[in-house]
Amino acid sequence: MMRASLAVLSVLIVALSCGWASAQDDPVPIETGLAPPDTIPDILPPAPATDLTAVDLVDNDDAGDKIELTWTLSPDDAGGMRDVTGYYLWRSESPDARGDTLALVVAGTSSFVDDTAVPGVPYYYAVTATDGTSLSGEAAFGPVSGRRDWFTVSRLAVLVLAAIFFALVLAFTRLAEKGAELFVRRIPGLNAIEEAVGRATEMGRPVLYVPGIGEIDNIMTIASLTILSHVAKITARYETPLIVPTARAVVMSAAEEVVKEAYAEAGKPDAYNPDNIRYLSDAQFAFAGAVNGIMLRERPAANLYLGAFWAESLLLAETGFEAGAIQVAGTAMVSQLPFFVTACDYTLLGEELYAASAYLSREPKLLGGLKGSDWMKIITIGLIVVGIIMNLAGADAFVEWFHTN
Amino acid sequence: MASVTEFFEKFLRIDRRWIFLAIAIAVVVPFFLPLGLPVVVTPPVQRLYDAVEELELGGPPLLLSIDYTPATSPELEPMSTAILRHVFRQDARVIVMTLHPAGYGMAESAILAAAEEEGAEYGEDFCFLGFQPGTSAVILGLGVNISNVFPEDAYGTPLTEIPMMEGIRNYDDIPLLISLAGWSASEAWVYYAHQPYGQRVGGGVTAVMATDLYPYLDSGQLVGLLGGMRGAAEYEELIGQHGSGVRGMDSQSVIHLIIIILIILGNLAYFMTRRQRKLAGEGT
Amino acid sequence: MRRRVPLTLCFIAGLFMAVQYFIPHHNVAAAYERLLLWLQTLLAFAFLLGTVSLIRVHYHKVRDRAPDRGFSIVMFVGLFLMIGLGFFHPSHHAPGSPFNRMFLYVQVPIEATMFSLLAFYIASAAFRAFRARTLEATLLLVAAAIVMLGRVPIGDMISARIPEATRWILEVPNLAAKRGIMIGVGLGMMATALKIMLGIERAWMGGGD
Amino acid sequence: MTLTFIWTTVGALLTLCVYSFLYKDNPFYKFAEHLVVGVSAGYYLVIYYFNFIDPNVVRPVFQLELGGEAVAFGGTEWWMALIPGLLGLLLYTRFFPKIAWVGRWPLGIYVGGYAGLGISPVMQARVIDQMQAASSPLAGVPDPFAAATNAALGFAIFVVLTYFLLVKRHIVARGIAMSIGAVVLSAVAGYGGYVVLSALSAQGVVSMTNILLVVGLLGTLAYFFFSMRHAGLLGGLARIGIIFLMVGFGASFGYTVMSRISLLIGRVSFLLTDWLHLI
Repeated sequence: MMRASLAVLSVLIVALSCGWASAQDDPVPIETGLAPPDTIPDILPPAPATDLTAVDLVDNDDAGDKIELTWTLSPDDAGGMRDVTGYYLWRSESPDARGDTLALVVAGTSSFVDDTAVPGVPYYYAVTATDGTSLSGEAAFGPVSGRRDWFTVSRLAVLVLAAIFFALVLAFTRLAEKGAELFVRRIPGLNAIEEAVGRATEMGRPVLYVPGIGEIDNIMTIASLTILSHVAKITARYETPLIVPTARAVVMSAAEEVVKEAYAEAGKPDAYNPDNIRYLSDAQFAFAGAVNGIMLRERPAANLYLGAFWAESLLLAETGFEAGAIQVAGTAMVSQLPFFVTACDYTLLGEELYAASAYLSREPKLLGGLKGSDWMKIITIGLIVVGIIMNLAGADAFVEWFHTN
Repeated sequence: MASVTEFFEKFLRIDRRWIFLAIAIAVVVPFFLPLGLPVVVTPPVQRLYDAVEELELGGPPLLLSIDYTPATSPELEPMSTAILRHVFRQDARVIVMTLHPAGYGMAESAILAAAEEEGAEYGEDFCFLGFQPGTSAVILGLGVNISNVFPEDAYGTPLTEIPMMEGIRNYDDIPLLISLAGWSASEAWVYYAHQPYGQRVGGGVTAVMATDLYPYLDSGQLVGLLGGMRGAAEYEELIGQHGSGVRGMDSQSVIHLIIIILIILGNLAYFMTRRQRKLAGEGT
Repeated sequence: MRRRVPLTLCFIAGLFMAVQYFIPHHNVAAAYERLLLWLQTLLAFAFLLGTVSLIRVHYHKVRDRAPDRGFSIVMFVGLFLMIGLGFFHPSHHAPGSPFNRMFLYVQVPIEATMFSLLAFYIASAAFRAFRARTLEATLLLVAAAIVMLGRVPIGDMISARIPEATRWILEVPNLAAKRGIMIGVGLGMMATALKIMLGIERAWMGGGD
Repeated sequence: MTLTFIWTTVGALLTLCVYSFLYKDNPFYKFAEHLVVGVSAGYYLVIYYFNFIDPNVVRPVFQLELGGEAVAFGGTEWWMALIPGLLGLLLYTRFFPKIAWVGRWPLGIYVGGYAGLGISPVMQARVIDQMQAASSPLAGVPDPFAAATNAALGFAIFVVLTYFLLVKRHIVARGIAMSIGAVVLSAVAGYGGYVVLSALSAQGVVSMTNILLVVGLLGTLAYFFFSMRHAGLLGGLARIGIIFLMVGFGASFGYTVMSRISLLIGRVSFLLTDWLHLI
């Protein structure tokens, strides 16, 4: 079964890659014939530029004074007689007269921004090629006027996707508030945490819970406190000591509240020991050193590191490993994950930390964000797949639509 | 067999200060006995170098944001030195600024050293705008008007009186921007300068952050990327003047090798002792 | 007054900043420019709050005769020395001034050295903690070993394939994984911003009423 | 010369104070630690004042001159600089418990403003542009041969690992026989992949890389999808995601080692070269 599906998969991949390869073949530009050497006396005016268009330019600070001109180069510019030296641009307020010279741009230029337009005034533009002695015929365009715009159309994709995403987040938050059952799968890391606490109980040794060194307004710290409440309920039930070292005074008082409440809820308010919730130091290394001291002296059997960690993650996980404790970690600091993954028995990766806290607390604001992000991921996957298929079919308009700036 | 296990068990419990000592020796020795290992240039560095190479003599300037702090300076200072040397050597111009208060001192010492060495002149070839707080607000503000954010340079001279700032209004007049940072500043430049204003952004970051930025490199949101001391060494190789980046590569090679050996030994010892314990039926 | 006003201000400032991204109109851009400067000013004042807190904490330690109050005095000496040199020394903070040298020869060495301590710990951790216990950890270690060799010149000398493999790891599996994380984290950031604007997430207000 | 030497010596001694922590925590380390807290706070305060508060708040409000003329900074009227300045001062009410709530007003503007600023650029940089890059073909590959072998090998490893992860969870438990099997399998698969790929054009290699990128991205996204149980197709994708995640973390690990060592090299270079002039 497995083998068959693998075979099918590889055939599919090869087929797809062939398709992709053919979709990628760029058209080879055809080499045009070279112009005759420039020895004939230049008496003829160059061929004119064509297809002049002028549009109101929308930039980030749109005062309605910018109009962007684009044109197709004269055939004698880089081809034909190769004698175009530049282009004259003209601006007039009436269709009948050529008006004033706006600018002279060098050969090879095919666009220009007129930033001296008066908003609301209709202008007529013209372009003529020159070889230094004579002017070509003109290409004209108009009327066009500058406007102070109220919307950047090129950013529509951002607006649409952001709106969909926010609608999802708010809808799920509302649903959760109304008490709807929103499914969140159980995070395997939670089992690992419970096992670790159980093991500590069996061995009659304490549990160490480090909520990171982030401030109280860090979402990782907030998520960690939710999980702390869950852990505290279990330790209260088994009357296993729970040590919580903190690096921020405010986090310490929040942790005190959380643990005390959990012990009361578990019906063991007397088992709560305020001396075990400790403020150690604000300084990163001093904090890590002090936690390591706790690990070596009080020999906790389970070390849980959940929250925001920086470089101290390595110092903690290494000492804990050496002390032989079961370790479970979880953080959304991507740069610290490698150390936790290698040195701990189980690690909650990135968003899993938030998911675990939403799963435990069932709090509407956490659930709403989580479910909204989940469905947005599905939309993203869908768009990527559609984008690839469109690309294979040679239609890049779909992907281009998302091209902003 | 038992004695082998015993040996490994003892070996595993070795005081870690012996390892510290080994590392200290490994980093010092190559300073006295340089190996002179060659440095091969990788594409992300080449692309940044090429982008700087495109700057024109006396043309629109490079905006170099020196956002690193003392804590990461050994990795990033070689980058700023190499880039500044490169810019001055091709007689291009550079505006230096910082988004971190500690970057002020780092930027100043880097730019003064490079300018003295290459004979660049303040106000003509380079200027130092100093520090402004607010990261995203600063980056966005520069897109509107530089002199709104920095009314004067670091030394109190109004921007209007600095010759090289003439005609430089916002990102439209800056062909390339490079941020050197050991924190999320490089990403902030992508969000707030590249996305809304289409500014070309290049980055130099600590090796810790480099791997996380590869998606921006692939999508073209970053022009090029220097990752850690190795990135600096490659840039030094490209400008043909070796500095502390290339010099550090010898020690770096030796220590990496030692660490890999340590990982292998550690795992070997671990599996040997574990198997022994298993045979003795002590644990799982 | 105590909760509604700040929440309303938060909503208005957030909404304006979010919406202006789509409105190029000159007048909106001007207001936006102004608000950016306001945010910067608030940030500068908020940053200096930290200094005041620092002074309070250490002042209490000295006043309460805490056992390690000597170190608090060291902190004060450093702080006031810098303030004195920065504000009152004739050359202020020009290059080569004592203020500048304090930065280059006191702050820089200590901060840089503190982080370099990790080089030792990472080596010891490599030996003592990094074990191929699970398939996941094994994959991680193998990829790490290849990258470590591939990013130093000695890797080239062992085999030219090593730097190539490193490049492949960085540009294919690493890129794919980091892109996935980037999208997920990005959505999380946006959801948090929305919740802050709408007052659903109000941890920033702290406790009390 | 001598003055510089004295300063360098100060820096070197402080460096050694910090390194003494490697032996154990001690008063020398604590001295350096507290000193740097004070010095850096003082440094930041001075820099903040002279770079921002002085030119943007103090001078506009008090109408002090700038470069010889009373210029409005960036068109700032004095009262326009006064309002944010006063709001900033309100932040300090937090030190007076009775009126601490006033401090939430400026905080509201600050927190809300920064939250609003981030939304669209983050959507664009982290979601839309990444999505677009993921669905667009890669640019040309410079060395098709090297790329072919790498891609083939990578693909083989990927297939083998997926097989073991999906079918046989515990590779270590099966012992050496299984490892040899895995090596042989990956070699065979690698060679097979290589033969297939060399039959294709260089573009085929690019496509293969592309497919790996897309599969990896979808896998990672699937791993972080919480609304369904990880079973069936989703479970398979998530398992693939884990492989990519672990290789990605491995790359970060290797780079992080490099980063920390660089800092050590920098400090040793300071001690040996700048201070002792030994090299």
